[in-house]
Amino acid sequence: MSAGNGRELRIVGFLCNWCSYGGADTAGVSRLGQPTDLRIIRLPCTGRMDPLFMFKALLSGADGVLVSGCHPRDCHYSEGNFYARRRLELAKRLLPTLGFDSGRFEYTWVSASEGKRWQQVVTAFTEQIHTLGPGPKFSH
Amino acid sequence: MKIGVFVCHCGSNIAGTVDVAGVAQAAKNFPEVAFATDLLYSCSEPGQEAIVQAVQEHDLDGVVVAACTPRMHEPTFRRAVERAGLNRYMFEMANIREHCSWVGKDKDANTRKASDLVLQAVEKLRFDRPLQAKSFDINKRVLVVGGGVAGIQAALDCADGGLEVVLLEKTSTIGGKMAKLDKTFPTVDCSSCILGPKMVDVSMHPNITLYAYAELESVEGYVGNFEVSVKKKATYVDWDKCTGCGLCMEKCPSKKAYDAFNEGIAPTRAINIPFPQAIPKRAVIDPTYCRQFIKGKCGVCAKVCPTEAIDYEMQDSFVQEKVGAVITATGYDLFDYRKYGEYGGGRYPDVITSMQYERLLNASGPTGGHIQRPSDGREPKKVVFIQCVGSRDKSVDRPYCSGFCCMYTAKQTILTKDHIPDSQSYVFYMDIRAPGKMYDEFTRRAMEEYGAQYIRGRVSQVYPYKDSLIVRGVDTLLGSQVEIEADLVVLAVGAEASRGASELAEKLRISYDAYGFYMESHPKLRPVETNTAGVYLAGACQGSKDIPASVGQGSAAAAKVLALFSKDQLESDPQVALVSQARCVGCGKCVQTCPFGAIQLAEDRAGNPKAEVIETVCQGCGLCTVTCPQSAIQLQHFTDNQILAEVNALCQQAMEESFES
Amino acid sequence: MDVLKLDSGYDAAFVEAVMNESGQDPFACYQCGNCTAGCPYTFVYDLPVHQIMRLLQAGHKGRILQSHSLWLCATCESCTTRCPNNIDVARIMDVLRHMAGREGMITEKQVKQFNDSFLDSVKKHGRVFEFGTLVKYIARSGRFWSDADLGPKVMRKGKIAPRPHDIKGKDEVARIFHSVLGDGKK
Amino acid sequence: MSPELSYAYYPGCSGLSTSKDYEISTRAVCRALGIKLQEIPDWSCCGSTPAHTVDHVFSAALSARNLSLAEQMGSDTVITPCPSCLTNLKVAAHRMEQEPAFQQEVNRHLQEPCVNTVQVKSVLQALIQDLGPEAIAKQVEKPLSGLKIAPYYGCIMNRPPEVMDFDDPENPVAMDEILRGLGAEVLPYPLKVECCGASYGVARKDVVMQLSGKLLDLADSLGADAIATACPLCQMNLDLRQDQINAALKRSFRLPVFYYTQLMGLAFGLEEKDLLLNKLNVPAGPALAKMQQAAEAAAEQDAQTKEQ
Ligand SMILES: Cc1cc2nc3c(=O)[nH]c(=O)nc-3n(C[C@H](O)[C@H](O)[C@H](O)COP(=O)(O)OP(=O)(O)OC[C@H]3O[C@@H](n4cnc5c(N)ncnc54)[C@H](O)[C@@H]3O)c2cc1C
Ligand SMILES: Cc1cc2nc3c(=O)[nH]c(=O)nc-3n(C[C@H](O)[C@H](O)[C@H](O)COP(=O)(O)OP(=O)(O)OC[C@H]3O[C@@H](n4cnc5c(N)ncnc54)[C@H](O)[C@@H]3O)c2cc1C
Ligand code: SF4
Ligand code: SF4
Ligand code: SF4
Ligand code: SF4
Ligand code: SF4
Ligand code: SF4
Ligand code: SF4
Ligand code: SF4
Repeated sequence: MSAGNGRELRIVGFLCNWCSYGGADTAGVSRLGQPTDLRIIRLPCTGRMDPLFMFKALLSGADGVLVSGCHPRDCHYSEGNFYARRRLELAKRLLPTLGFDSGRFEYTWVSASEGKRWQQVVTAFTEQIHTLGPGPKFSH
Repeated sequence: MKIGVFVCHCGSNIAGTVDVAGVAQAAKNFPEVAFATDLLYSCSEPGQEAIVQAVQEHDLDGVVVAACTPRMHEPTFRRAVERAGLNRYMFEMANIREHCSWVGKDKDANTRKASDLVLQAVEKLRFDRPLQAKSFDINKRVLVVGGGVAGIQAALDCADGGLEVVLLEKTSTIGGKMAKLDKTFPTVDCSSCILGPKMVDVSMHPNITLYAYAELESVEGYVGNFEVSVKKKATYVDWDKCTGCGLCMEKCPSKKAYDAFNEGIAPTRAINIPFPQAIPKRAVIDPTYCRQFIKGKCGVCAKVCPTEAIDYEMQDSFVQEKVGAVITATGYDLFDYRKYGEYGGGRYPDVITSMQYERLLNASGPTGGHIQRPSDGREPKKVVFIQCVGSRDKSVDRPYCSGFCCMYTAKQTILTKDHIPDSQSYVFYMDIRAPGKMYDEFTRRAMEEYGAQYIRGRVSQVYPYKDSLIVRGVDTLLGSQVEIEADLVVLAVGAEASRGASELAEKLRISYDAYGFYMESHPKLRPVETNTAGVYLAGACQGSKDIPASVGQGSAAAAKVLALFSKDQLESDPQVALVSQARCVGCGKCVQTCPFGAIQLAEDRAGNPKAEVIETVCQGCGLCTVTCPQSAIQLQHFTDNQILAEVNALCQQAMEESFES
Repeated sequence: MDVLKLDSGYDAAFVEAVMNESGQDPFACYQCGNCTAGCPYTFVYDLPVHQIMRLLQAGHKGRILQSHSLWLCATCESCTTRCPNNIDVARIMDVLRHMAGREGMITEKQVKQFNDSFLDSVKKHGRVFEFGTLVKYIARSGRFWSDADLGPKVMRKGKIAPRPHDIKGKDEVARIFHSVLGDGKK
Repeated sequence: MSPELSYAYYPGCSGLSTSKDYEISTRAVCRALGIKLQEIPDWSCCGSTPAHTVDHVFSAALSARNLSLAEQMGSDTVITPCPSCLTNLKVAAHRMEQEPAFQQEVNRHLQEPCVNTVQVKSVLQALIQDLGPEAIAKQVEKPLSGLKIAPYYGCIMNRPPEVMDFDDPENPVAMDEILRGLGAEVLPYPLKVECCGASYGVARKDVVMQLSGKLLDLADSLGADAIATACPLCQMNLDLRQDQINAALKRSFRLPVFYYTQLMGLAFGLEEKDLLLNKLNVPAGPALAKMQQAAEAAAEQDAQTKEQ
């Protein structure tokens, strides 16, 4: 069911349409089994990834957030992933001050052909989140 | 809003590991869902019909299909909802196949996940707005960059199809590598005999404007409306006057200029026409060797030129061209053979590249087609060919196979035997890659009929000893070290990305791989398109390939352009950024961020600066949306509200579960 | 030659140990043979080095550790320098030799005896005493000294020091021997 | 004059006996060039090939003891003339840098832990990179004009390039440059980095006969008067064993094999006690005489052209 024993945790993925979403598709087409915790939101580009989305997800009850885009230089929009990286690096550093372990968030590169890599990324990240356990929950 | 949800079985592809009916049942409780059902094959004709009917019967405003990846059937279903009378953007897909049924085995977990994904799509759909594509006029002219065989083919096909073509070539003649070759595999017909007529066609074609000795300076605009600036490099010869008579070349006293066309096998003159069949056949002065430029005196060519074409004062000049599409056909370059110190390329004169060997074989080459050793002019009797030089070698960062060198090596052994009947060729190879039509038969002929000795293994060292070159390698089939005392060593150098390829890619906003070869849109299904609309690929710039494949791709790229230009107007993708005039404070941050120059600052009626998106230029990346401090600029169909709604949908569920347990 | 059993003969623990100790991935080898082509010692090897690499991929410990080649490799680094897949082949050879030594499979006794004599001298004096090494080697190998012709040349020219140079820290050096290698020889 | 160059110096065991001539001439040349060599006090053997043949931690520990001593001297660079020592010191330093766990393991066996801060270079590298070929050429008093030399570097001075990080691994040129500066004619010797047979002279003499024989043959075929080398083991195989090689291969080579430092000393006009040319097995006399003749002939030619 999930990577750890016991309950599934909630992981939200933000993937760029051109590379990583395609990579996740490739993994699917190749039937590369993965833990079921992850739910994917499709973005045109990781450059569209507002750090706010990550904070919002974690504050609303997600236990982990994974962002994945094109490899550097491969960006369909030429430089969107550079912007994304800069922004998200900063955001990651902010996490502890908000009470989240910075391991709850990762940013990675997977191209459309890298189905195997996607499987590894998902598996490793899910394991990482299960090691950290459920995130802090704030009821509104 | 009334939303309809359709959950696909995909036969057993989804239904095998997801309770499809259960998901449809759950969807009935999602906000604003008025109708939900499951379908056996949604994309099939009956499936689509069921969707259209449901929309009309239940008066739906939007549709969610939970099925495969949107990268596959989103366009299909958008057309279907359009047929049902809805705007095509009032549609969302939930990917419950690639991201769910195919990667998880636990049916319960998959079913929960699928229904989460459906909820996520429903929540996003609630914020969808109808979007209208804009039509815009296009300029039915095409720019072809690179005049090798691929570019020539593309230019001729486009021109024959009635398009105006601008052909750009950076050297002073078109023809590319093929013009240098002697014969071509697998038929061993003369390269210039088949290429020459095509080159002449280019020069005669009324629809083709050729800029040789020119480069692309800059590109603005977008599909249908590119504006390019072409740099015409100074040739120091007025090409309108030059007749290509060659008198200047004959009389030029500077005789040690580097001859790029002949791969440096022999020197040429400072003023030069690369070869007799050059198109255009015009002279160019190389200022690094010309005495007029180095010493400030000579002027011989100016004196002898019957048409007074020489102009030492000439400067680079620029011309602007408007085109609607671009085909890149910039080909490849050869691996630098000096990088393998153990082979001594560049140090030992009788260790040469395969392309240099083509020039030695070529009847119009510097030796008139006589194979002569560069060191002493002697005719070699034992020729050793080493394959995979600068290919399939991680240590020089070239892990890929160049694809054509096995074949041209076989060709060169055949030609060697033809030229020197009492010669013996030896080929060191790791594998023989000859997958084309009549290709393997060809390499077999080299061995069986022409007696080429093929040795399975790599060469570790080449060094001169007395009058020969000792080639020490291995025969892995024998498990033994082997040595040959050779007269000439030919390195089958691999292909690498053309120098300057990445700069050109950046100007055209197309991507390139880790080695600088251009990326196609899809490796199998869109091999000549790029991810930038209106830019196409032909020939070896996309990856090493031989002549038949290059020509095939040249024609394919031309067909794509002709299809693009078959309409008078194009529709823009309306998933673009939109500025809220009320919120924008005109700070200009978005203008700086947009990688495509799609935003400009204009003034509103009150004279306040406001951002304005040029819809046809915007590519929909969303960078600006994240940058804007006012949240004033929103990427349509991917607005902040929509993405946050998706986040909420996914987390809400988790929150509820966590409080339940 | 025996039939190699590719399935049952594969010794996974051995392959893993080689990978760990050498830090190299033998599966990156595509059998081009460049290592063998350049190896100056191929002519005295019983197994050319690319075949050792192949046997390693096949996990055949026995054939590898019994090979004479391991003891004849001079660590000249030709293979490492020229391998197109960036494999440090010389290091793999070194590691295989360590393993063979540990398992007592020493196929070139003289080489091993020479090395041991050398190290004994270092252990004793802190620096190698060449003359002593030679004497010891001859005694150990029980071999007539094939270099007898060199003796007079070397002696006459005073090219070999007749006495060892003991250093102050020789005990410290000896401790390195004991503490890394233990009392027995690896 | 550039600021004085000063290094921690690791002579290596063979410098005390079989390659005393290398050792003495290296010191003499450095003295002449104003390079200060501070011998590492109480240095110990690097373990050479036999040590890394047994165990890598062991080999690295033997080297690291010396690196640690150099650190204690406060030096930032160690230089050594011997390529075998160089390799051991550099491999140890390289691996400790790459693998902290390895460094810890090595240090467990040392009295004074090695922090791994000193850089290791060959004397050759220091001469060419820190001093520069011009400064060396300036020191020349008796140019070696007319002497045709095959420069031979040995197999491990520049390989593998990731570790040795100096000069070209297939076609090194540092020694060529120095020799050319001395006025000698440097032949394009293609087997510069081919192995000579290393330390197998004793245990497997046949190997050295073949490998060193090939090196001599190539030098001879190029018309070399002499071979220049930078390695004690190479020098011994090519020089001391030259008669054995002649007997084994039925050849009659008479090629003197100099240390490049001896040739530098010669050109600098240093005395025999600093060069120890008498230690060569194949006498240098004939080659040097030939050089002398060539020089005289050239001088005569020169005088004649001036007269005309
Ligand atoms: C030794 C050798 C022998 C070969 N023999 C054969 C054979 O027998 N049969 C066969 O099928 N294939 C053979 N090939 C392969 C053949 O050369 C290629 O398949 C073919 O040349 C590819 O054509 P192309 O037009 O894509 O590239 P190219 O021939 O490389 O042409 C590219 C053109 O673009 C120009 N250009 C590059 N950059 C720019 C720029 N930025 N702006 C403007 N212009 C630019 C170049 O100057 C050149 O004219 C051989 C290759 C080699 C190396
Ligand atoms: C086991 C196997 C695995 C493969 N895997 C891959 C892979 O992973 N990747 C890859 O790139 N390629 C792969 N291929 C190759 C791939 O199948 C072909 O490249 C591809 O199918 C060729 O497409 P096609 O349209 O030219 O021919 P086909 O797929 O053969 O289609 C021809 C069509 O024409 C129809 N037809 C035939 N004659 C007539 C007629 N007289 N009138 C009307 N219709 C007719 C046939 O019924 C058929 O529908 C594989 C091939 C095999 C055998
Ligand atoms: S819509 Fe997609 S999931 Fe459904 S049947 Fe078609 S391919 Fe399969
Ligand atoms: S520049 Fe003048 S001389 Fe030269 S080819 Fe042209 S016309 Fe002839
Ligand atoms: S001016 Fe230059 S190009 Fe013209 S003839 Fe003189 S050297 Fe040649
Ligand atoms: S085509 Fe042949 S020679 Fe060229 S890289 Fe591929 S395998 Fe090597
Ligand atoms: S979405 Fe991207 S391309 Fe469009 S305006 Fe914004 S930054 Fe520019
Ligand atoms: S960043 Fe936002 S506020 Fe600034 S100009 Fe652009 S749209 Fe207006
Ligand atoms: S050189 Fe490298 S890749 Fe080639 S056979 Fe040897 S180990 Fe394998
Ligand atoms: S290191 Fe050993 S195996 Fe490698 S080439 Fe040298 S002697 Fe041969």
